[in-house]
Amino acid sequence: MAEFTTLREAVADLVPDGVSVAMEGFTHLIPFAAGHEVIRQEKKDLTLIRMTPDVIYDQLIGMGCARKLVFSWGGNPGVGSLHRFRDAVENGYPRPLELEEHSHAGMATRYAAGASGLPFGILRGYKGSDLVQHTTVAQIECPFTGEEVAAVPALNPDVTIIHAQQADRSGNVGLWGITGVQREAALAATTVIVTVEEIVDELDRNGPNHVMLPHWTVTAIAPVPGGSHPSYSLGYSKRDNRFYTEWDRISRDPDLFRRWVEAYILDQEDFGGYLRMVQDSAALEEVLGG
Amino acid sequence: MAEFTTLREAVADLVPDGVSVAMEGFTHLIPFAAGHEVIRQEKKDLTLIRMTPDVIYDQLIGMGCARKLVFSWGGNPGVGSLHRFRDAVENGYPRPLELEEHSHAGMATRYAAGASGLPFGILRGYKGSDLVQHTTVAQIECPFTGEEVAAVPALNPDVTIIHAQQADRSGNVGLWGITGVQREAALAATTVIVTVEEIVDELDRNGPNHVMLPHWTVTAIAPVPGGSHPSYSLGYSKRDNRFYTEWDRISRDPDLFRRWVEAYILDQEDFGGYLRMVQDSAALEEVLGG
Amino acid sequence: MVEGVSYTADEMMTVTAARHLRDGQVCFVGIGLPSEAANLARLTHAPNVVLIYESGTIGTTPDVLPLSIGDGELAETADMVVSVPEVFSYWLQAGRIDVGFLSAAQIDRFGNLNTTVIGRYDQPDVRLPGAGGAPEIASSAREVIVMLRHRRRAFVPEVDFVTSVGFGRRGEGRGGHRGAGPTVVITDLGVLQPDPQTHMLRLVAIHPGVDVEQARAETGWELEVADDLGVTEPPTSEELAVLRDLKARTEAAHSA
Amino acid sequence: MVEGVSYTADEMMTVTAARHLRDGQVCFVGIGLPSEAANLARLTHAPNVVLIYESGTIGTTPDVLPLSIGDGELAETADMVVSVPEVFSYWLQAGRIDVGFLSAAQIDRFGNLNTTVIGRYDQPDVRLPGAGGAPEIASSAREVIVMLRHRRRAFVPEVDFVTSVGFGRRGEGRGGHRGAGPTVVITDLGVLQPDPQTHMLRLVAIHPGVDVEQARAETGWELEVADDLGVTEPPTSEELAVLRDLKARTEAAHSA
Repeated sequence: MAEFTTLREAVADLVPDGVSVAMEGFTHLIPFAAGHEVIRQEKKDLTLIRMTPDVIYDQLIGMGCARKLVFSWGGNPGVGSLHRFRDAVENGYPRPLELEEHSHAGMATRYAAGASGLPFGILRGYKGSDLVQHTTVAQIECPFTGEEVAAVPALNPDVTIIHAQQADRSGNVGLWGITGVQREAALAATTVIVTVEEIVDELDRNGPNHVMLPHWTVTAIAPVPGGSHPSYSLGYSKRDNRFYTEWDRISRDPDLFRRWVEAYILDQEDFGGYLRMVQDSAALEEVLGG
Repeated sequence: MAEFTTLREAVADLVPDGVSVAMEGFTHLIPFAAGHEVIRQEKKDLTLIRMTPDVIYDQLIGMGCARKLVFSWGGNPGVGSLHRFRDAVENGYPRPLELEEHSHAGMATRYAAGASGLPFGILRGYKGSDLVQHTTVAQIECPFTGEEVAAVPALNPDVTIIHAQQADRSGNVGLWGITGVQREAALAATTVIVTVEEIVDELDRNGPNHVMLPHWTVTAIAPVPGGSHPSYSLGYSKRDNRFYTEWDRISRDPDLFRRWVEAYILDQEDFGGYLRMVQDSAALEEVLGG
Repeated sequence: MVEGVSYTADEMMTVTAARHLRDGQVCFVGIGLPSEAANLARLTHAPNVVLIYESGTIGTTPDVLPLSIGDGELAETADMVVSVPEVFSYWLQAGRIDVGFLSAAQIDRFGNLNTTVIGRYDQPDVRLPGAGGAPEIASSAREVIVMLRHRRRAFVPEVDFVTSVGFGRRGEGRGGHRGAGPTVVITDLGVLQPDPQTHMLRLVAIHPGVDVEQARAETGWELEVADDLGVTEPPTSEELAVLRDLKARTEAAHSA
Repeated sequence: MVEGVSYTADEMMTVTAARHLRDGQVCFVGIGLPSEAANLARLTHAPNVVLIYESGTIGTTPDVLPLSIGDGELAETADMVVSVPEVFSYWLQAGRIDVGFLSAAQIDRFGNLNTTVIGRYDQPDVRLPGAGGAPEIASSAREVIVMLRHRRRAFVPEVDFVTSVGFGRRGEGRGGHRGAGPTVVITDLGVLQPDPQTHMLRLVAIHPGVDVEQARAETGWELEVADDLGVTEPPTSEELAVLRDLKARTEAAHSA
C-alpha cells in the first residue's frame, strides 16, 4: 500500500492543517527534512507529538505551526534549552502553545497502547510527581493484587512521520541502530510517511536490531538522502554536533531565528538546498549578520 | 552473573520439587534436553507453564512430575492430541492435573506483564468465551473512554528454562529465528536456565531478529548440542517431524509410553545417550515391542 | 468429477477457501487446511496476500507447507519475525488482520467455536487442545473464515464450550467485538453464511455433486437453505495442479 | 590541590560519583556528568559495570562520551539495543536497574527533584525541559545517585515542581515506591545523604579544601552536618588521567 512520492507531495496531501503529527526519532533518524517541508508549506494549528521535541520542533514552534505540544522532554540534547519552545511557553510568542506533558515511560506506554489497539496503557509511574496534577493520568487498581498502577490514554497520531535508512522497491522500510519509539509511533498512526536515505533492491538486514515496517503499514515513502541532518542516520551520516551548538545562538533571538528560517528553509526549494547551504560555514555568518 | 554448568547440576540445584517452571519454545528451540533431565531426576509437584505444551510436557505429565499446568494450547503440533495430557485431564492418570487455562494472547500478555514488573496486563480478549468462567481474568474499565478490556495476572515463573543457539564466554545468550515468548518468559522468572547448542567467542548477530539475553539476566548456562530434539534449532538442526508422528503411537498406550521413557530417558546418562538412540530407528521397535 | 477433472472433497474445500481471499489481504493463518488454502491463494490469484502465522512470522512465503506453526521455513521466508506477544498486540489486536482462519471440533448454528472440551469442562469426555490464538482471532480479525469438515458430530446445535465467539450462544450478535466474526463457513459439502438478521448459519452453496439432503443430514440443527442456493465452481485444472504440486513438495520435504 | 595534583571541582564531583558504583552494577545513565562518572567507573575500578542509556542501548561501552543520549557510538558498542518502550518496561520498571543517575535544576531538602518549571506551571518564569525518564528512574531504580552543582538557587527548601519524587514534599518517605530513592547527592562541594529517620539531606562529607560554611551558604535550607563529617579522598592521579583522557578523546571526536 506504500506509495512512492516526493516529500513535498506527501506533506501537501497527507498533512492538512489542524491534524496531530508525530515526527519521532530518539536523537537518531530525526525527520528534519519533513519538518522543514511542513514549515515551507506553512502548516497551521498542528498538534505536535514527540517524546523528545528537539531542534526541529523548536523550528516548527518558532514558526507558529503548532497549537499544542504533546511531549516528555523538550531540550537541545547535550546543549541546553530550546529557546523557541521556551518563548512560546513562557511568553506565548509567536502564539500560545498548549502543553500535554508526560514522562518518557508514560509516552512510550501511550504509543505502545496506540500501536496495540488498546484505549489505554498501564505502568508504574507518575506517583508522587506533580505531573499528575497537570496531565491525563489515572490510578487504577490491579483486580488481582489490589496494587495501584498508573493508566495513561493511548496515543494515536493522525500522522506519523519518520526517517529511515532504507526502503525496498515494494515499500518495506528498514531501520536500525537506535530505533527509539518509531515503530510504535508508526503503528499507532492513521497515516504513515517515511523519508528514507535510499531505495534499495533488498533491505540490508545484516546486523542486530533491524526493524521493519512492512509496506502495507506505510502510506507514503519519499527518498530524501541526508534527510535527518543535523541528526544522523547510522551507516549514512554523522551527527552534526556543531549545528546543535550553533542552534543555541540562532534560536535565542527571534530575529536571528526568523532570518535563519527564511534563508535555510523558506528560500530553499527543498531539503537539498538546505544541505548545500549548511555545507558552507560562511553562509551562516552572512545570514545571521544580515 | 551467568554460571556455566552442566544441565544435570543446573536442574539439581535450581529446580526443587514444587516450583513453577516454564520451559518455553514456540515449536522452535524447545528445551527437550532440560525436560528429560527433570524426568530423570524425578522432580515432583511442579507447576508447568507454557503457551504450547507439546511432546516434552506430555512426557513430564505422563511421568507424574506435574501437579498443575498453566497453558493456552496443548497438542502435538501438526499431528493431533497429547495422549498423556489427555489421560491426566480425562482420567487423572497417573495423577490429577490442575489446569489454569488461557488464550495465547492472554498468556503472552501475562508473560509480558511479568517481564515488565507489572501485577497485571491488559488486552482485548476473552469476551464471549467460556474461558472467562474457568480462569483468572477480570474486566476493567478504561478510565478515559469507559471501554472494557480484559485484565490478566502477571506470570512470573520461579524458573524459566529455554534452549538457545549460542552463548558467548561472558554468558550472553543469543537466539534467532522464531523466538516466541522466550525473552519474556526469561525476564519474568526468578531463575533462568539456558541450554545452548554452542559456546562461541562472539555471538553471531548477522541476520534479522536476533534476540539477546545479557549475561546478568541469566542464572545458569549448560551446553547441550542438539538439546532441542525433536524440535529444532535454526542453523543447527532440523525438526524431526517423523518423531512427532511416532509420538502419537508411543504416547497412546501408557505401557508403551513407560517403556519408551525408561529406555530413552531413565536408562540414559544424559541427552547425548538419547540422541544416539533416536538415530537408530530399529531401537524404537525393539523398545516398543519388548 | 466434472469435465473429466477428478478431485477430492478436501481439495474442493481448500480451493473454495482460497478463492475467498483477495489479493493484498492480510491473513492470520493456522496450520492444516487454512494454511493450504492461504498458500494456494498466494500461488494463484492473490500473489500479494500477506500471510501471518501466530509464531510471529509476518509476510511469510513458504515454498512447502509448514507441519507446525513454527517451522523454520516460515521464519526463513518471512519479511519479518516478531515475538509472540507482539504478534498478538501490535498486529492482531490492533486490527491489522483482514481475514483470520479458524477451525474447530464443534461449531454451532450461531458460528460459535469449540476447541476446548467435549463434555463438561471439569470432567471432559474429550479434552481438546484448547484456545490457542482463536478467541482473539475471532474477536479482532475483520472477518473470520471457518474451515471444517461437515459432520454431524461437529455441526452441533450448541457447542459444549464456547472457546471463540461467533454470534453468541443465543445468536445475539457480536457483542461489541471489532471484527465481523465468521462471515463464511467452508466445508467439504458446501458453504454456509450467517443470515444477516438471525445470525443463523444457512447453506448458501453446495459443492458440485453434493446433495442438499447430505448437508442437512450432517448438520445437527435444522439447516436453512438459501433460496438462491449456489453451486460452487469446481476446481480449475490450474488450481488443482498448483495445490497438488504444493502438497507433493511438502510431502517430499517433510519425509526427507 | 593536594600533593601537587591539581584538579577542578567538577572533576572531584565526577570522581566521587564514579567511586559510588560497584563493579557489576547495572546503571541507568543520563547525559553529562552522570555519563562521565559512569564511564570513569567502567574504565577504572568497575570494568563490568553495565551501562544502560534510555535510548535503548544496553551494556554499552563507548570509547568517547556521548553528546546526546542517542549517539551512534552508544548503539555500535552496545551488547544490545532495544526499543524505547522496552527499555522502560522490561528493564527499568521491572526493577533490573541497580543505580539510576539523576540531575535537576532544583533539589529540596527531602531529595525531590525539579526539571519541569521555575515558577508556576501555567505561567513559568523558566520552562525547563521536563520529566524525560526521571520520574520512573526515581521510583524504580534500586537507588538513585543525584549529581548537581551546589548552588543556592538549586538547593531550595521546596522545589517549585516535584518532577521526580525523593522522600516527598514533607519528607514523608518513599510512598510505596520499590526503589530506595536518592541515597546520595554528590555536588562539587561535598556529599549529602538523607537522614534515615527524618529523610532530610545532610552533609556527610566535604571535598578537600571546601569549607562547611561554603556548603551551608550554597544551601537554601538550614543544612545539617553529620557529626562524623568526612573529607572526600582527592582524585588519584590514575582517576584523573583516565578522566582527562576520556574527555580529550571525546572533545576530539565531537569537534571532528
